[in-house]
Amino acid sequence: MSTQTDTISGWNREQMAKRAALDIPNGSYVNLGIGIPEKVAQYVPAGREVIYHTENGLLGMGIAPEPGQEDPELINAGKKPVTVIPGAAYFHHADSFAMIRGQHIDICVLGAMQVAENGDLANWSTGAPDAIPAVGGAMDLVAGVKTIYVITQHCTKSGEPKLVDTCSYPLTGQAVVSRIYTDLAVIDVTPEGFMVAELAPGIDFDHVQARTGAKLIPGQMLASVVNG
Amino acid sequence: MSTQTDTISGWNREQMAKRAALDIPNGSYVNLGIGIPEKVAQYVPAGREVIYHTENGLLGMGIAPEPGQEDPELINAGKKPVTVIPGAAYFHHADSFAMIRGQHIDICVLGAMQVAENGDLANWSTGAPDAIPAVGGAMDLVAGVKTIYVITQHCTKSGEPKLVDTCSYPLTGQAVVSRIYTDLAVIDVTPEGFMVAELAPGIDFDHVQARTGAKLIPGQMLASVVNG
Amino acid sequence: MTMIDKRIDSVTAVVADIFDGATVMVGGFGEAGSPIELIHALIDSGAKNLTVVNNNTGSGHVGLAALIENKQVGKMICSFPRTANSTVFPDLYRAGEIELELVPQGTLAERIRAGGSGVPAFYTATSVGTPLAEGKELRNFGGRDYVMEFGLKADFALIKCERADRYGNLVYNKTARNFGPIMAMAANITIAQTGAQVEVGAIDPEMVVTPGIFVDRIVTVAYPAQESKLVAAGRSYP
Amino acid sequence: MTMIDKRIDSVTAVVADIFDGATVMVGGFGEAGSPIELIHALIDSGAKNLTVVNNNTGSGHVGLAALIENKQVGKMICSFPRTANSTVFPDLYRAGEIELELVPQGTLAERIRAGGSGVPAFYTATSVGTPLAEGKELRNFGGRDYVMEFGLKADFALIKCERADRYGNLVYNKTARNFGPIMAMAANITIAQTGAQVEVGAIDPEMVVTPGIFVDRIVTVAYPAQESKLVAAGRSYP
Repeated sequence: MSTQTDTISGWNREQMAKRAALDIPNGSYVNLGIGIPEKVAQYVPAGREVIYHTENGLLGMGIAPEPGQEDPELINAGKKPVTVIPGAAYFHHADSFAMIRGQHIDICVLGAMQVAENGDLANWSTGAPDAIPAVGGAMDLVAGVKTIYVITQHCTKSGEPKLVDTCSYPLTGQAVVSRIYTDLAVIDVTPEGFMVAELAPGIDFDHVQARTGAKLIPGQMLASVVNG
Repeated sequence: MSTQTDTISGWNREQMAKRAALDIPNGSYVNLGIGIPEKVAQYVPAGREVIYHTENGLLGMGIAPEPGQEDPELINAGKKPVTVIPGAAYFHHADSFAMIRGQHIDICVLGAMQVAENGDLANWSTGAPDAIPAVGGAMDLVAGVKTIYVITQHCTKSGEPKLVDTCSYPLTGQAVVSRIYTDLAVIDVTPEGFMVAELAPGIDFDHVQARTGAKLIPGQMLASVVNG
Repeated sequence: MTMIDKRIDSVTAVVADIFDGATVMVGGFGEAGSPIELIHALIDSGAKNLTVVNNNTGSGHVGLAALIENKQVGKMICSFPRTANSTVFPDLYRAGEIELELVPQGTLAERIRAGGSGVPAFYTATSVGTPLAEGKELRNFGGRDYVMEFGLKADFALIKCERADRYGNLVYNKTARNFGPIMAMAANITIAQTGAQVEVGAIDPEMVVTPGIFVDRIVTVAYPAQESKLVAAGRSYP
Repeated sequence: MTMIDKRIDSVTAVVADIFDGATVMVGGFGEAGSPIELIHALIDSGAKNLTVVNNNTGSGHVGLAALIENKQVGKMICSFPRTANSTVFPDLYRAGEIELELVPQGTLAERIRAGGSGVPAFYTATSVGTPLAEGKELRNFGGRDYVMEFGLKADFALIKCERADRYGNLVYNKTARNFGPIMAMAANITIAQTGAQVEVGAIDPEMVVTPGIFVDRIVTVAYPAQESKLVAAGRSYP
């Protein structure tokens, strides 16, 4: 995570997760992807009750077990040991994906390789000819969950923009992403394109635009600053 | 059941059920239709363990409860009170019909209005314009269960043949019936047409042929009698 | 803490927003699993021109039969609209006052399960070559013909269960389970009447039949009426 | 009385008729629910040119990874053939020695459930607009595009459960349930390794997850190996 962009300023991984967590309403059924998205659960504001789904077959996933308390038959979609909360339920894979594909899960937070300004998401393959293709449940999640949030560094390690006009990598789904949380900004996918809803402290609009592969639109809360 | 045919001779309802029961192998999963088919369970020969499915959501259906022991939430597909055997299982309607439609049930025994010589079955509607159409699970059963047996009087109350060259009533399924147990005979549906496998005591081949709306073929066990 | 709590106090309140013209799935196979108190509350509410999905059309003059008799149902989607002890549906059907979509029972169950699972259409061998396949698309897979059927969704589902917690986790009683779990999946708003409420955690996670994600509202009816007893007593509703 | 009894004494006998070229569904998501003793028995049996359906391709050099490494698998149907701790599948795949059908995880589960339920094909929104929909039939329902997917069946399923009775009624343990119930439906012969056998009637009919109709053979493995421990210890099979 030592990109040039990061060293200038912006949110770190924990702060990105914390910012995303603010947008998880009370009572939501939520599926969190592997990596930074997993951290969102730690930061959901106090006073909200959220139920976590893991697609291998559990609703009501709890926190990681204490060391020594791991059960190899109680794991999450990342194959890590988890616990269950009171009121949890186990079910088989078809029922679990019916929750996803039948639009019963409210929010899914995922990582991304690229997001296009129309909401296209690429997060499963670079399309490199020697790569072993592996997709897991990513395509089911983006096609089926009501709201898709992405948490990602704004640029790749080599400084390439991940928010682009058109994805060059193979898609996971078309026009599926609603909002993106990066180290630099919170950006909504709108019919007009990427709209910047918030900037990380110390980051200005032009700084983000310079690191984005598509035109950014200032959101309402930013408009006065940018235009005024 | 007071047809002219019946008064001559042949098997009665209990005997028809008993004859059909001989053909239920040990270890079968069986679904029995309403009416005479239900009686088959009483006559499965001792020493065979058979598991009964009722499509409203129970595998391991037992006998009728003692009077006063009825549970309105423990019923069969005919909406009559039943019991469960040890080792029974409850499940929802889609899972129950997956057992039927996915070809997991071995044998289904049904009643019939008409059976055609190619195995077509009509048992749900006369097609009368003022009738209230009602099909239940009959079409699922005949399309999905591996082997379909029919138990029926050989003729209607008015003496019309129920075994015919072509069904005049709306079909329940095409080419689905394997074997028919009537008051007069046991008849197999073969690629060549209806083949008489057994005759009821005192009934001869010509008697059955005269009451059947399609050509009958004597089966192997009868061939010596008929041809010789 | 704002807890998730799907419990509602009254059957009146729990069905209050069922609107005219809504599609309503009603659980139960015959009386087993029939949410009779919810149906009677729907009669009280007066919502009209409903499309109702149920395997049957009710018995006597209570429950679903009473809802139909009260002229609140414009269309029934069911597999078996006849019963020995009710002429409510047949009379209205012959009079042209109610529409019928007749669906084989297993196709009905599969369509409901598909509707709740993101499957807009599927193929089945059931009904091929029969009048119920007329006008439907046929397609051959592996040498056998199948008919295309559509997933079925609803605005509301009214179901009955044995126990429920505040998350909406449900368990059922014996063969009263029937359509409950799949209707809960297929409806936008699922309303369950439960014989008992239990604490969160009281239902073993291995035993939950309908996970709470499929349930929106719970109302307790500790001593539900038994439809067959009402019918035998000649009762009618309202 | 000739009782129904699906119990078989040894893992060797229970997989003995798995033939060259068979399609074999193997339960488990990672190590949870993986029937490792059945897989090892299949390695001992030597059946070749198998098509294996599993979500993954195994870990280390035991279980499914060992079956692949032993060149018994001609084709994998799975959603995620990469693991941090195994290069068995990637090496063979790059060498062109094993075929891969990559299927999104939910589509894989739905295809298996369809295969066991008499549904030859269905439509899903998953993968539309992606390389995994290429060459597949697209169809619009209600303004949205869906791709047609086929039901998936198998000659055999190897699954793992917690308890079983002689009828083949099964219950599972926690998230080890995953693919077991649907693979049991989709296979011609379903073989379950169980942690314990119980008397018929010992499993509450309300709690049965896989009814015995879907299960053909049961073998007890009271103390199954834990795949991750074998991998951590650097073990390989055979």
